[in-house]
Amino acid sequence: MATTPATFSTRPKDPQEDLMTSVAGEDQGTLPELPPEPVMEANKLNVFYGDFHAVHDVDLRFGKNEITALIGPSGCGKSTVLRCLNRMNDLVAGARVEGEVTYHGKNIYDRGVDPIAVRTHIGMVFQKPNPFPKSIFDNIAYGPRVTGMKVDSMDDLVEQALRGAALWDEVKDKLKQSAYGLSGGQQQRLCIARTIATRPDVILMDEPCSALDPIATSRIEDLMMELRSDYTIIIVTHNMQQAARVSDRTAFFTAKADETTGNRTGLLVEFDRTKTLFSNPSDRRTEDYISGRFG
Amino acid sequence: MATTPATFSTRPKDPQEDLMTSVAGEDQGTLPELPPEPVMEANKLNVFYGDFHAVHDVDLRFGKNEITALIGPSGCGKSTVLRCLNRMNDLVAGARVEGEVTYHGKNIYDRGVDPIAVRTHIGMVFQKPNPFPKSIFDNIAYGPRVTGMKVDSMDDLVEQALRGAALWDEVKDKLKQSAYGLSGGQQQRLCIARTIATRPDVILMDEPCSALDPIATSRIEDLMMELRSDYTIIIVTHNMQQAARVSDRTAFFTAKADETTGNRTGLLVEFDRTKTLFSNPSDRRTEDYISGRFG
Amino acid sequence: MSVASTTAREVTASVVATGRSRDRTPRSLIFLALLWFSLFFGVMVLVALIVDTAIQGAGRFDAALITDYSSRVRPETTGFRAGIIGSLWLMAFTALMAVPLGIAAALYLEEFADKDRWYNRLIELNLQNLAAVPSIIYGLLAVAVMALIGFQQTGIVLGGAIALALLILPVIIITTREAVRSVPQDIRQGSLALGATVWQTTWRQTLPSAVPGIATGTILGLSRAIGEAAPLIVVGLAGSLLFSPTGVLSPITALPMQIYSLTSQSQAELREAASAAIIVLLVMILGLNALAIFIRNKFQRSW
Amino acid sequence: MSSISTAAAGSPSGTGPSAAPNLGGRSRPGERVIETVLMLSAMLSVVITIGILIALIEPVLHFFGQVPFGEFFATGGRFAVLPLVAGTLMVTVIALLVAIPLGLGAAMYLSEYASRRARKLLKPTVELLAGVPSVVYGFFALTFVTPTLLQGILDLDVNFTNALSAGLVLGVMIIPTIASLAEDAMSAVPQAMRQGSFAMGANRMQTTLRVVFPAALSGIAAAIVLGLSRAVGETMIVALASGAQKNLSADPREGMQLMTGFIAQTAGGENPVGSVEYNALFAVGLLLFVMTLVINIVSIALVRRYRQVY
Amino acid sequence: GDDDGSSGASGNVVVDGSSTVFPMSSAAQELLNEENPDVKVAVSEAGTGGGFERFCNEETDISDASRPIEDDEVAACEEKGIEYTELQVATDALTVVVHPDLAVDCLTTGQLIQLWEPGSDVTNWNQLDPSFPDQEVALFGPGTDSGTYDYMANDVIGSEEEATRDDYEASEDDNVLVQGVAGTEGATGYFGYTYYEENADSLKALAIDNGNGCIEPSAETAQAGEYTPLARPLFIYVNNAKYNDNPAVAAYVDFYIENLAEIAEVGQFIPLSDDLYAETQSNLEGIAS
Ligand SMILES: Nc1ncnc2c1ncn2[C@@H]1O[C@H](COP(=O)(O)OP(=O)(O)OP(=O)(O)O)[C@@H](O)[C@H]1O
Ligand SMILES: Nc1ncnc2c1ncn2[C@@H]1O[C@H](COP(=O)(O)OP(=O)(O)OP(=O)(O)O)[C@@H](O)[C@H]1O
Ligand SMILES: [Mg+2]
Ligand SMILES: [Mg+2]
Ligand SMILES: O=P([O-])([O-])[O-]
Repeated sequence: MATTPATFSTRPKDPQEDLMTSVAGEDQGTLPELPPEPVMEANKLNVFYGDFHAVHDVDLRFGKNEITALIGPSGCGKSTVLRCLNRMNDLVAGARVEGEVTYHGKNIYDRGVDPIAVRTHIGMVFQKPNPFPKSIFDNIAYGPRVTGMKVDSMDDLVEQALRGAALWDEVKDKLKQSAYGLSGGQQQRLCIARTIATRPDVILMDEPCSALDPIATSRIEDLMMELRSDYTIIIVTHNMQQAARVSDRTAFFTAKADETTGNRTGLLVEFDRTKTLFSNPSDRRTEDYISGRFG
Repeated sequence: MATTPATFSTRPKDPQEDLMTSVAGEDQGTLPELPPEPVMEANKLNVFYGDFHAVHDVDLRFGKNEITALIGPSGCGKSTVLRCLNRMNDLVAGARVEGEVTYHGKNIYDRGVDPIAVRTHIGMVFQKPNPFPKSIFDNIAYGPRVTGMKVDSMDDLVEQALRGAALWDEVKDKLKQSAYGLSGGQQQRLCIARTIATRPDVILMDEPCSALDPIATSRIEDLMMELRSDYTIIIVTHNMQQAARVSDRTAFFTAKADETTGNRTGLLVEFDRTKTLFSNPSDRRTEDYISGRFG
Repeated sequence: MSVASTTAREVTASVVATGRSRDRTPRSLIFLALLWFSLFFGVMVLVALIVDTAIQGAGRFDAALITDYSSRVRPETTGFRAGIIGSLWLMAFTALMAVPLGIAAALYLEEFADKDRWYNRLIELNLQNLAAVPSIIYGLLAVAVMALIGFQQTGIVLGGAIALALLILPVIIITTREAVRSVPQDIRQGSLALGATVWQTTWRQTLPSAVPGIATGTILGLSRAIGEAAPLIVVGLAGSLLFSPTGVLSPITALPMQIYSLTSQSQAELREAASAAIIVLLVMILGLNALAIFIRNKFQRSW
Repeated sequence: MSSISTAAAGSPSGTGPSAAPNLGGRSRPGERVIETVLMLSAMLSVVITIGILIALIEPVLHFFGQVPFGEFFATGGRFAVLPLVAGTLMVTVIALLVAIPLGLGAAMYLSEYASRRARKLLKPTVELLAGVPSVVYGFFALTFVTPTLLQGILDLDVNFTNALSAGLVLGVMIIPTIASLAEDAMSAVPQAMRQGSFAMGANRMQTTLRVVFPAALSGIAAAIVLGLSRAVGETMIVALASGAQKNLSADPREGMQLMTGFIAQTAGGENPVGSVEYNALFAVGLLLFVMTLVINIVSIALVRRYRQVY
Repeated sequence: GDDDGSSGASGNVVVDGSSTVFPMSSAAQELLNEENPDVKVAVSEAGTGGGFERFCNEETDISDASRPIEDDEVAACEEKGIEYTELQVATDALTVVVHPDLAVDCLTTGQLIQLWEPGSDVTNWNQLDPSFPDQEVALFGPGTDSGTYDYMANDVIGSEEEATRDDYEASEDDNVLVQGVAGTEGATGYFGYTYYEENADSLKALAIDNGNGCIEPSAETAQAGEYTPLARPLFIYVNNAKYNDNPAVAAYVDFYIENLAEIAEVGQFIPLSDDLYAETQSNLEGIAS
């Protein structure tokens, strides 16, 4: 590995750039430097778990109909930031959020904002699959039911959602069976289907593909591209190729150890158009990280 | 997605081959077609969950000091096969194993074989991190303690294992704290450290890196390469690049649906030297799968 | 792909800031009110009961109540020393017998037994059924057990403890099983994969994780045992003793027996003393529960 | 990087066994002994049951030698058991109607709504109810529930001893059994399950009722069966509050004796041991045993069927 | 009974049996304990039937009884070769009480039987006597398995079924009956004398006319044998062998009989008349030989 950063820089960048042009590249060239019409914004976001300062001063803008990837080493606070965006951190005992997160200009941490309403608009897919101990059908139908969505045919909606998550063919004959009979990958795709079914405005994904095989991953990636025309997507991923393939913009985080306590606080290093960030990172740490991938 | 397989085949294979030569390639050229001195073998392995036939007639040989990767789409039975190799399937209610799995020539499913002894020689790292609800230190010390390993200094052993899993620097000041305070990635590395600490002969890994960031992943991959000189490693992975980078041999599985019942039974499609399998797959399904990766 | 048809919602800022939380819809509020009521109903009854009893026993909260033996000659200063000490002895020996046995049985059923075997299912069924056997029957059974192990004299510490241990064994087993069952499978697999035996896994991983649940079950069981009179009467425990036990073969009495006996007496002084003694019994139960809370908080985990 | 190579160098290298290690042969006598001991402990419950059956069956045979079946399973007469059975069912049903909603409501509040600190305080308070000796409840029924609550506040025309107050108080007594065990079951539902639900925009009520509750159903059912069992087997409350006179009636405002009340009365009473009257105790006891057995068989089958594994 | 035999004795004594007699036996225990704490007495109250079971199984030394031993029990004791002596220790006067406002003061034995006999159709006081008020009867009584019930059924009513009527409110706890009668207009019930005595302000005791005019229940009338048929004897049964072999048992029994009047008073029963006391003393002397 000691030799690889060097190796990397000499390697042709073609496949990656090829990917970008072929998939996410359509408007990459014309993409403004910052999202002009941000659906969500984080301003001076700080998160604490008890005394532990997990995330420090994060500023981000998430553009409408864009896919934003959050990348960075393990423990740098990506999941933490993501959970702040739909107030899931409210449910973590001891977690405290400072700063503001706006959604269509409205700070979702204001008084008078209903976190539940926030979550119906900002859906989430988790790192570990967490299907409900119900049938596959009921897992999908759950969201529409609890949010009181008006649905013509629940069967159709379930089918659409499952097709969307590339799971329909595998489960169509066992919709009434428990979701726990599925493999890890199938379970995660079910969770994605479940989120799609509630038709949110923004979808947060915390390493949604980390348990998926390449075929399913690429279906999900395709799906994200399709959804992008209607939805705003924010994805945490460890897979830089994935970030490069699907996202319009990428935010790179890292963790900085406090010299005295040794606590590692997460911070945002660089936030830019994906193409720029990968091809021409402005920060040394970003470059090291990206090149380290191919050690 | 409809367009991507075509795109792939036109793309240069260089980076991948480059990887192989640089990392696992040292003896790839001289690798015999089948492992000459198999540490483990699976012969006509069939696994059932109740009535469901999950894995059909798998034959595999795992070479000494080699890394073997099991790849294939979600639900094809990779984890199931892996669990058979150290009799973890004994613990799954309703699971039934037919055929034989030998370890140094001895069928581990024979009467008189102690599954616990099997597991002390064949360690395992799981897909989802599963640290014990104990301190970090105790998590590592647990294996040596229960197997009655003679240990000069438990502190040293814990430190070694944590360094090996690239976790030492992050946790060295909080060894006495609960492992549940760690991030997902840190937890998984802890589980790897825990397995290393018991010094097994064979290490089974079920997508050990799916929750790790690239830097940690590559440390783990380096570690695997180092361990390879003493240990036999069998890894399930979704990340084909990872398989290509680290493994000497690769087994590709897929699932075939029964026409009448729709049950998807897993089977082994191709088992070969990694280089051969990736560069020159003999089965159409393997080729489709590998190329689909870059859809 | 068909998903294209699933269009996003039309969104404006006002949607999330309607000022009305979906946790505050009328239905949710009614639901919450019902839950509150459920919880405080029990608490209210308890308070009513304690206050009612305390008022009836108001004249007898004095030292003699716990330091003196019972007296009919001086009913206004009768005490419950023998019953209090007897109940403490009984609890100690009951726990000593029932807790290890109960935990052992529960661990066997959850961690070792093949649940599909008919005999293990039989044990399971049998356990639930035992919980429903009237306590007095356990008294009869304890008498038989005492005869079987060769004790002529039944009204002693051992006999009472056997009756109570038999009585609470099913409760302890059932609750311990639930506690053990809720320990995630991941933990067991992790341990077994390191070459731990089933017992090592059980002892070092499952059991410690299940401690809060086991403590709850044990305390529930002991709280029940400490208030039981009927089986002890059948076992022949004394209603009146003027000395304290010195060993497992000493004659013994128990607080609830004394209470039960006195509540049906004609003299108002004795009934007043019984009411005060009920408060003493409740304090003892409170002590047990405090112990349970301590254990639960010390070991509670979430995963 | 360097740290890793150091670690590897100092690590077990070279200790990886090369020859076939011994996989069998390793006897673990300790393990066997422990398993056997544990198994014997589990078997003890069966021994207890057999003991109970032996203790019951001999006197029952004597009993039926002297009293024909028809006279036992009759609605009236000295040895009639049906009034006792009816009384037991009546009081138990009333108790469950009180305890299931209140117990589960309390459990849901404690597990899903209460803050950590509130739960630490409230749960033991509720559990305290289980420890109150049943004699105390019996008197509470007699001296408070019947005169003050039923006759006074609710202005019901109830008898001095009546099934209603016995059932109500019995219900209160088993609330903690149900609440505490159901709470344990619900708190054991993984947090990820709740997060999934909240992330879909479900509110707390929906999460509680639709995700946590069904996921914990097996534990909840066990809690209810345990509560039911305790209600059926409870003696003192019913003996005091429900009266000591057989009475076949569908009116809960009347007093009626229950099976356990009958057993307690006979065991503590006047009749010579071995007499027909005394042996009737065992016949009723055996019948109660059979009845609870049936309840349990049915409930176990139901739990098994609807259990959700996670 | 030797006066000096008791003072130096030590050892254990086990007493079980009737809950009715329990207050007396524990009063004896307490008074003896003040003089000689080395005699350790355990008094239980499993009921007369349960007491005899243990007594005839040699588990106890003394059995309290609210009725004489029955044939089955005699047989059981004989089988074990247990010889025993019956000692009457007090008299209880079953008392028929009514709600204090009820304008009835005396019942004849016949009226009492008419009211309580099995199948009785009396539901209004004026059915017993037209001069009684037009008031519905509410009946309270002990459960079928108590000594008091048996005494009423067998010795007062003398019914063939050995039962009373069964449409009354029953309780094992006499305090419950007290509350029931005191709180229900037109109510009547029966129980031990002491429960009336303690609640005389909220209950009214009826006099009973057994052909010799209305007799009020009281210590005097019961001792004098005038309060019939409702006065019943209470006993202790002593295991002869234990009495002779165990000085503690002898000490306890001797003390019990010697101080019987005081003990009966503490236990709130009616002490024996001089004749009956003399009989008990001579029975006690019979044990030793
Ligand atoms: N509930 C919690 N309580 C305390 N500390 C926490 C909690 N959750 C996370 N942390 C800490 O906060 C830091 C950031 O965690 P987070 O899970 O956001 O990282 P991440 O970037 O998502 O890592 P990974 O890639 O491994 O998932 C870590 O140091 C972690 O230990
Ligand atoms: N305990 C079980 N009971 C019943 N069926 C099971 C069980 N475990 C796995 N299966 C089924 O067996 C098949 C193979 O599962 P397995 O977990 O081995 O797949 P996998 O290749 O590891 O998938 P993934 O990549 O998603 O982890 C799947 O169809 C799965 O639904
Ligand atoms: Mg994360
Ligand atoms: Mg798998
Ligand atoms: O307890 P008794 O036998 O006197 O009813």
